[in-house]
Amino acid sequence: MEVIKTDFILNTVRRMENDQSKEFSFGDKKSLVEKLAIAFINPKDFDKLNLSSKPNLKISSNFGIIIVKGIADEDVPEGTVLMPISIWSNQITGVENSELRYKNMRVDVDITEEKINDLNSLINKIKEA
Amino acid sequence: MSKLIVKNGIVFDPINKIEGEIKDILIENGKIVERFSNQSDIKEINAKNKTVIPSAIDIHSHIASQQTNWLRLLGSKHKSFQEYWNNLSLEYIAKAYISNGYTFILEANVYPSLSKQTMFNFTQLPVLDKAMLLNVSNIWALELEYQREMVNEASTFLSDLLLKTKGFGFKVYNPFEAENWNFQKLRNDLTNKGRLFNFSPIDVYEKMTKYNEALGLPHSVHVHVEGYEQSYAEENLKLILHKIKSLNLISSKSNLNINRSQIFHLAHASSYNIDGDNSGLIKFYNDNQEFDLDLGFMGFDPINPLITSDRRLINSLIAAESPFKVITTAVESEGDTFSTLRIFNKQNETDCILWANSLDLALNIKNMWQMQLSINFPNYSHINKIPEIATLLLSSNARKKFLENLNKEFVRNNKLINNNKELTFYDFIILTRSSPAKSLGIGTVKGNLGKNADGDLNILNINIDEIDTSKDIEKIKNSLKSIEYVIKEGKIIKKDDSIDITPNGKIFWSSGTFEYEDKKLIMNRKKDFYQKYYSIFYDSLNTSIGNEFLREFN
Amino acid sequence: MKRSVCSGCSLLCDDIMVKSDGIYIDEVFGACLKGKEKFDQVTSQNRILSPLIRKDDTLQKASWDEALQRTVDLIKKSKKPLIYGLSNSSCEAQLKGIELAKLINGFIDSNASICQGKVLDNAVNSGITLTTITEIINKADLILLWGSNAAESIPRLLNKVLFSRGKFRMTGREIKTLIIIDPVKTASFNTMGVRDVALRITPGKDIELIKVLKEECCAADSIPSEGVAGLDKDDMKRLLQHLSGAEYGVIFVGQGLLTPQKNSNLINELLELVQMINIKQERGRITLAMMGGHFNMNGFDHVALSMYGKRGNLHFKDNQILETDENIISKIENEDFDCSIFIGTDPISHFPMSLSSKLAKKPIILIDNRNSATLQLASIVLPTTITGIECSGLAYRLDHIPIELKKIINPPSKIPTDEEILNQIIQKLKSDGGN
Amino acid sequence: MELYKYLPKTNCKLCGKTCMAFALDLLQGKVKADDCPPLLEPKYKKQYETLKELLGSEEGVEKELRINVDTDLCDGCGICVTICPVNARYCPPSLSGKAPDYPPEKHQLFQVKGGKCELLELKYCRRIEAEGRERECRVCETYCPREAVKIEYV
Repeated sequence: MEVIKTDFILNTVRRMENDQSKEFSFGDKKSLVEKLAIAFINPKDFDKLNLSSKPNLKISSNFGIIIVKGIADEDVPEGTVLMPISIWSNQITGVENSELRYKNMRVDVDITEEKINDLNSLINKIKEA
Repeated sequence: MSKLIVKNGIVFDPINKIEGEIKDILIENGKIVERFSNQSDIKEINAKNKTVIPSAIDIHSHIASQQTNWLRLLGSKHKSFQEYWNNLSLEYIAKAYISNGYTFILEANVYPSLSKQTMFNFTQLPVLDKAMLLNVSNIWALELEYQREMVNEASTFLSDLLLKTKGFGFKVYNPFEAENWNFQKLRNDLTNKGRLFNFSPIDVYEKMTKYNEALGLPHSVHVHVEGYEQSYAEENLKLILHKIKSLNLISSKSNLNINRSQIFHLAHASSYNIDGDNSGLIKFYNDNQEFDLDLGFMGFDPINPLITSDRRLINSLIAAESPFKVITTAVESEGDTFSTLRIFNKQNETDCILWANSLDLALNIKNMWQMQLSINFPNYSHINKIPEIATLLLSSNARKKFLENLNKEFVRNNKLINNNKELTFYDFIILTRSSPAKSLGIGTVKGNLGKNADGDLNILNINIDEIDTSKDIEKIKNSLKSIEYVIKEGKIIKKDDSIDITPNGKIFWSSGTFEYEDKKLIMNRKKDFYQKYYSIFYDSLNTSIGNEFLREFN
Repeated sequence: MKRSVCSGCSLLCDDIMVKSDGIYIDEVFGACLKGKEKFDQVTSQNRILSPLIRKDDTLQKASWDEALQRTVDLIKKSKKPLIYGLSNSSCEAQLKGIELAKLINGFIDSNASICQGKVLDNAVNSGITLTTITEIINKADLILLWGSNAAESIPRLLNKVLFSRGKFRMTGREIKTLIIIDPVKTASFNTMGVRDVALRITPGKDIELIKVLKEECCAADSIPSEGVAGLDKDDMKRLLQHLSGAEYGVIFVGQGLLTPQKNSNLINELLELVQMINIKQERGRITLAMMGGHFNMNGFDHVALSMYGKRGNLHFKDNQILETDENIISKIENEDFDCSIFIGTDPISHFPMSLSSKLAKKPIILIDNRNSATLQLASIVLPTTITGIECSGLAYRLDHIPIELKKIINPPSKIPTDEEILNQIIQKLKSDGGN
Repeated sequence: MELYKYLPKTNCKLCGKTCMAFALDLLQGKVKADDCPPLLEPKYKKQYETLKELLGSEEGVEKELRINVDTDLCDGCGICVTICPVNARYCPPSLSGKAPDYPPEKHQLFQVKGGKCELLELKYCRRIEAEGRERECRVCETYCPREAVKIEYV
C-alpha cells in the first residue's frame, strides 16, 4: 500500500480522562497505554490516512518520533493531531529558546504496523539517552 | 527571667509628661517596672549623656497586603527600585523600620478577603509588632447598614469580621467606587447616590464613624478621602469633616487614662490641598480637637511604589504618559486597587506643594497630639528619610537649605520660606511616638515609658540637653540615622550596626467591646448574604493564625 | 458531615461537604470528579507509604532516618542543586522550600513559571487588569475562554462564573455571553447558548487575531475581508463588538495561549489589547483571570515576592539572591545542575524527552505522595501527606484569593507533611555542619 | 427552532397558519401537536412521536418523564445543580454556583455526590409541576458540558 505522508499540527491537551498525573499506576500499565498512548484526529484525516487498514500512527517532529494509537474524533479540526500530555507526547515535544514547545507544532503523521511504545521502554530510553 | 536596666539616660516620655529627666528605665519580662522582683541577672546599659525615647510607631503604611506584592513584581524590572527599595522584601522592610527606631507598624489597607495573606506576611515580618485595618467601604454585605442607620446589625457584623480576620480597625476609602466598573466616568459629588446603590459615599463616612464608636475599638475610623492629589480632594474633605463634626460624637475611649480623643483619623493629610493653601484645614483642626491626622511626608526618593484605590490619581498618572505600568485588581466586591510606580520630582511644582503641605500642617496645627508623623510608606517616602524629615521640622535653617533645590516657581509662591517656627525635640517625640500610640489607642503599652508599658525604647547617642536642635542639625540627623540601641520588650534588637531579627513580633487585634443579644440572628443573615453573592462562605474568612503571634487589645 | 476546602484544582471550592470519621473519608458532596479523585488518592494503590532508596537500580523500602540521611548526604555533595515543584504544597511548605534553597545555594522555582506565571511576568511590561470570582459572579456579562477548556481543566469554574446568578446579573446564564476561542471543539463548547460565539481558530494563529484586533481598535475596518486565522470577517466583528461592548468582561487565559508562537510575545500582545480596549471603553472593562492547574500555583509567586521581590527563578549564592535570566528549562537544558529535588510534581511526565533524559543523568530526590513517572527515575523518594486532606495550610486560588485548606483526616502511618520534611532536611543540614 | 424540524413543513394551512407560526405557538403551549392534521397521518408517525417527546407529556400520562444522568460521562461540574430553576428557588447557595447544603432541600432535583451528579426528586421538576412555557424547561440537558444529562419519556 502507498504510504501517505501528511503535514499536521500537533496540539497537546489535558482531558479529564487522559490526565497522566492521575492515571499513573505502577500496577496497571495497560490502562496507562490505553488512555495516554493515543492521538485524536479528524475522521476525514482518519480516512485519508486509511488508518483503519493499519492500527497505529507514527508521529514525528523535529524533536523525536512516537508511535501511538490513532482515534477519530469529530471535534478535532482537519490537519490537527491532538495528544494528551504524557510521557508519550513528550517524545515529540521539545524546547525552543528556553521555553517549552508543546502546542501548535508541525509534525509528520504516518500509519504504521509497529507496536506502540510501552512505558518501560520509554523510561529506559530516558535513562539511557 | 530577663531583666534590663537602662541607666542614667535623658528620658523623653511625653505620655508621662517627662521631658529630658535623667532617669533609669527598668524592664522585666518585656514590661517596664518600677523595681525588679529580685536583683539577680540584671543586664545593664549605661545611657549616661544619651537620650532615651520610646520606640517609634508608624500609623499608616502599606507593607503586607497583596498589592505590595504587585509592587514588588512591577519593581522587579526596574533597577532603581531594586537598589533603592531592596526589592521591598519583608525582611528588608523590618530591618529598615528597626534601624529607624520603629517597632510597631499599622498596615492601613487590607481587604477582608485578602486578610489571610496579610496575616501570613505578618508572621514572616520579624520583630515588629503590627496590626491591620480592614477596608470595608465597599463591602456589599453592609449595603443596608450604609443606607439606613443600623448600629446593632452593623456593629455585630463588623465585630465578628474583626474576630475572624484578626483585624485591628477599619479604613474607609473611596466608598462604593467599585460601582464604576469602567475607569473613566467618576463621581464628582460625594453626596450623589451611587449608580447601583441607594446611598451616597458621604453616608458611608458618616455611618462608619458611628459604627466605629459604637464598637468601642482602640483606633478611630481611619479615613482616606477620594480624589487625593487632585483638585477635587479639598471640597470632598471639607464636606466630610463638617458632616462628621455635625454628628457631635465623642470618642468611646475618652474615659481611659491615656485616651484617644479623636473620632476621626485623616490619613496622609498633606495630599488634599493641591493649591498649597492649608489654612482652612488648619483652622478646622485647631477648632475641633476630636479630629486627628497624619502628615504624609514626601521624601523625593529616586522611585516610589504606589498603592492606591484612587482612580483619579491613576488616571492622571496614566495621562501623563508614565513609563510605569499599572496592575489593577478588583477584589471580591470589596474594592479596586491599583499598583504602580512613580517618581516625585523636586522640580515639579505640584510635588513640591505636597511636600510643603506636611510641614505647613505640622508647624501650624497647635496641638501636637492631633498629629502623627507618617510617610505613607512606601507611597510617599522611604522610612530612611525620617532623620532628614526630623531636621526639617526642628530647624528652619534646614528647611531653607532644602528649599534651595526645589522648583523655583514653587519657592516664590509658597509661604513656607517665611515660616520660622521650629518644633522642639519633645514635639518630635510626640509626633513619631506618643501621638501615634494614643491615636491607635495603644498608648498604655506603646509610645510610653511608664510602668507596665512594653519595654520598647531607643537610645540615641546624643545629649539633647547640650545641643541646640535648630542649629546642630547634623548631630540630630546622625543620631537618628544610626540609633545606638533599639530595644523591644527588653531585648536588644539593634545595637549600632547589628540588627537581630530572630524574635517574633505580635499581631495586635481587636474586636471591640460591642455586645448584642441577637448576634446569632444577624450573623445568620450576613452568612446567607455571603452564601448568595460571594465566591466563598463567610466562615472561610476565618484565619487560624497561631496564638503565639496574636495579642488582643480592647 | 463537615464543610471543607477542595484542593483538587486551583479553584479551591470551599463549599464541599465531607463525611468522615477522622480516619477514612466516607463520602464527598459537591466536589467535582477532579476533586473526588484527589480524595481517592488517600487510599489509592498509587500512594507511597514508605521512603524508598534506589539500590542496585531498583527502589527499595528504607527507614525514614536512612532516607533522610541519604538525602542530606546527596544535597551536601551537590554544588548546584535544583528545587522544583511546590505548586501542590501549602504556602508554609513553599516558604520552607525557599529556606532550603537559600541554605544550599540552590536554584528554586515552581510550576507556575512554565504556566500562568508567564502572564504576570508580562504584566510588568504592559500592565494588567485582574479580577476575582465574586466580581465575575455579580458583574460579568462576558466570559471569554481563550485557549482554555475550562469544563475539563477546572470543572466547576463555568458553574461558578457563567451559570451563577449575581447581584447585578440576576438572570444568570441568560444575560452572560460566552465566547470560546479554541481550535478544538472541547467540552466547554457544549455549555454554549444561542447567542454565544464559538470561534474555531486555526491552531497557532492567535497572535494574528490579536494583532488585527489591536489595529481594529485603533482604526476601523482593518480586518481583511478574507478573515484572519481561520475566522471570517463577521466572526471578528462580533468578537470585537462583544469585547468593546461588555460591561464587565473576563478573559480566561488558558494553556493554549501560553505557549510561544512564532517568536512573538503573545501574552504581551494580549495584555496590550486588553489595555487598549479598556482605555477606549466607556461602559465597562475587560479583565483577565488565569487558570492554574495545580491548586497552589499562585502561592509560590506570592511567597517568593514577599520574601525576595521576585516571582520565581530564585537563585541563591552565599545567602544572597543572584540576578539571573535563567529559568528551570534553561537550567536543565544547559545541564547547569548536579542534583534535583522535586516536590509534589512529576516533571518526567510534563517535560519533553530532551529535558527528562538530562534530569535522569543526575540524582533525583522526590518528595511526593504518589507513584509517578518521575518516581521510576528517582534516587530517593520521601512520602508526604496530601495537603488539603491530611494537613492544613494556606493556598491561593486562581484569582489570588488566599484560602485556608483544612485537615480532614490523619495521614497514614504518621507520614510527615511537605513542610515538616523540608524542615527536617534543613535542620539536619544545619546540625551536620552545612554544605 | 427544533420543533419546526419535526413538522410536515407543507404550509397546508389546515391549522390556520404557516408551519413556522404553528411551531411558535406550539412552543408557547397555545396549540397542541394534535392540532396539526397532517401530522397525524401515518407517514409522519415518527416525527409526531419525537415532537410529543420534545413537548413533554402534557396531553396525557401515557409516558413518564425520566432524567438520565450518565455517570460514566458526568464529571460532577454541578452546572445542572446551579442552572436548574427549581434548585435555584430553594437552595440559596446555588445562586452563586455553590454546592447546596447537605442534607438536600426537599425540592432539590440534583446534587453532586462522590464527583458525580445524582438525581434526587424528579417530581419537583418543572416539566411536571410548572405551567405553560416553563414546562418546556430542559436547561440541565442543554448546558451539560459532557452531554451526560438526557431528558426522556418512557
